[in-house]
Amino acid sequence: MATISLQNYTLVITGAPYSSQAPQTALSFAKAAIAAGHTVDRVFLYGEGVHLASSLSAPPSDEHHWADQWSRFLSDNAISGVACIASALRRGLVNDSEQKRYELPANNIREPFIIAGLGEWVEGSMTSSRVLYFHGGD
Amino acid sequence: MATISLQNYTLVITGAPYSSQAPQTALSFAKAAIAAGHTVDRVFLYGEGVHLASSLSAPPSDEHHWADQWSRFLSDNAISGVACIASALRRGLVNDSEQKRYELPANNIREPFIIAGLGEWVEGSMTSSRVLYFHGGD
Amino acid sequence: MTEIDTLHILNKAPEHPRSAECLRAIEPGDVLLLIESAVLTLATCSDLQAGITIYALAPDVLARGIAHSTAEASLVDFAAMVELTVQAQKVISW
Amino acid sequence: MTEIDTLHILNKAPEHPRSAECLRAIEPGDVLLLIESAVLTLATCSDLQAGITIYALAPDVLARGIAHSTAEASLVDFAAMVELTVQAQKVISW
Amino acid sequence: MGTLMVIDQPPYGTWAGREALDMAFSLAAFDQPVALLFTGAGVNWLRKSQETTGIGQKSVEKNLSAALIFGVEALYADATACARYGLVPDNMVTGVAMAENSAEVIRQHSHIAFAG
Amino acid sequence: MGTLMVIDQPPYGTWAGREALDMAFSLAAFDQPVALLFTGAGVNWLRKSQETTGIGQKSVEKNLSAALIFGVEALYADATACARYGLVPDNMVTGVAMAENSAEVIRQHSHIAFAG
Repeated sequence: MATISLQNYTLVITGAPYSSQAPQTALSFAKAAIAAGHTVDRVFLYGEGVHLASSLSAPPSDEHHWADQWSRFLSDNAISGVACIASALRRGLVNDSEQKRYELPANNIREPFIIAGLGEWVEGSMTSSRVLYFHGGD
Repeated sequence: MATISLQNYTLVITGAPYSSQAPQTALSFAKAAIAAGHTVDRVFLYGEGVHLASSLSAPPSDEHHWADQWSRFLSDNAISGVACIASALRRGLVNDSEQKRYELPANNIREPFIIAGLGEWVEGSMTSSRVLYFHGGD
Repeated sequence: MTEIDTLHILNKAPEHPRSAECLRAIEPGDVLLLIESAVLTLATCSDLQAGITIYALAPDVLARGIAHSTAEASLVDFAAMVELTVQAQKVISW
Repeated sequence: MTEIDTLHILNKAPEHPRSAECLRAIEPGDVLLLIESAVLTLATCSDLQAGITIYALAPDVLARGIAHSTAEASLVDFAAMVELTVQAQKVISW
Repeated sequence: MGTLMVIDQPPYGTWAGREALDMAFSLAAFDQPVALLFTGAGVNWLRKSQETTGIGQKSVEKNLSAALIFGVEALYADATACARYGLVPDNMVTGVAMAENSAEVIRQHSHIAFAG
Repeated sequence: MGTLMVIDQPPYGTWAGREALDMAFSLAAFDQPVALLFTGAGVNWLRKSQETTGIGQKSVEKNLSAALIFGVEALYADATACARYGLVPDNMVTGVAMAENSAEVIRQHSHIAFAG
């Protein structure tokens, strides 16, 4: 075994669950990184990836529930999960305060995901030792 | 001018707004079809297309609001808009009764869209004189 | 417009594998309508075979700034797109 | 594992234009990791140049039923994928 | 005649093929004529021995093997795409008809729908 | 050095390129070094005279023309892709650098991000 180099990761997910494999690949990667002693600083959802933060996803009971599995993983490991606000608002993902601001009938962000700007991604690019992207497949 | 042949259309949209052009192309097509005297029997949202039925989409004020424009067009012309239930539930689009059934915190289907099964598409294939698909671009 | 056997509606950029599949499937008597990213096919010069009837959706051509590269195609509006779907025996959305 | 210049992570099927771009960009000292639909590249026989170090994510290979066609690549699990990203100076997700 | 669902997207990495299968089964359930054509990377749906536990998705291999039983009229596979991916009858689900010319299969159906 | 955003998807038909531009402008706004590389069908973002009213989307032509002013370090265009699409300096937004070898541009940057 060589000397152990511990990394801290920012993971960016741009593919949606039930359209791409990105959320499931990223989750398996994140679990393996934590298991090896590395740190995941932050998971940033961008573009289609924001759908992973939906509190209303209800897949059939014999399929994996990626939003639920991701949110439990984030909570269990105290990892910040951020959906890009510009991507999210266009695509119908809103939190309580955006619901009020735009006078929408509901909100649908699953805890512990939050909504924030691209500055969170910029900070990840500046401070994490590794930034990895998980894109859609088409 | 040749003899006028009036058609009745089922339009199937499989591309999401703010990811593909499918909803905007389909809307311009539907308006032109109505203007020419044809009938649109039904608009069926499938796959990624179900996001067009979201009541929570809030694009910037200087961009088109495709979900709002589509729902007004459907209401004004008394056209049935149906989001496939299997596609919708996975992707976090639910109505009041699905919210109760799956004990979800909210519902987010924009009127007049409804949620129903693939049988609506099958019926369209059987009864409309033209079935047109509007897919995503990637 | 005369009657059309199959109207092929293509919305994919030339790089998309479905674009080549579509162009291969066109037969005499068919018509090709380019919409969305597929109008970029007109800017490549080389991807379109001679002898097929080609239309392109004008709003999509204008959006891509390629109105000067459309000699191979007739530009149509949405009203004409509707009429093409009426005239066609069969419509395939690629 | 020794140090890697650039780790190229490819998740696109061989038909996707980004697949060819990725394969063209690989240099000596780089490593290619095939994940998701990109593992199908191993089943095509012809798309991969000789002389590059190739890994493929085992769960994706098994899902596609192509475990018998992977002579060109070493199968890895997610723990090894993490280790590859640690060893690499730079990671590109195509 | 009838509907042809065309699947040209690879398995598991995108959802479009899976949802196109649902469309085909739905037509069959309503006794409507329907066939499937696999082409491009989509032919990989037809490979035997898909073990999907590790990626957390259900395999569609059983559904495809049962397609003819459930009323799908034919499973066509584009011969060129199969050759490209090393697919031969021995390593494919049973009941697949090789199509030397998929454009011809498309011409034989009155209603064509692609997977997304 | 710095970040290279790579845009290989065509304009307007998908949203990925537009959102990649937002990422680049965001890095620039935080004074982080960033450049853009357009390749494949993505080079069509760089064409002059995009009139998008008819498709109900905002043109990005002005944003691209202003990219260098707002702190984006360079706009690279893959020369092969430009040739394929008939793009020459005369019909492109100003300030674009032709890249004869985009792999080389990619090697010169430490952080690479694709448009979706």
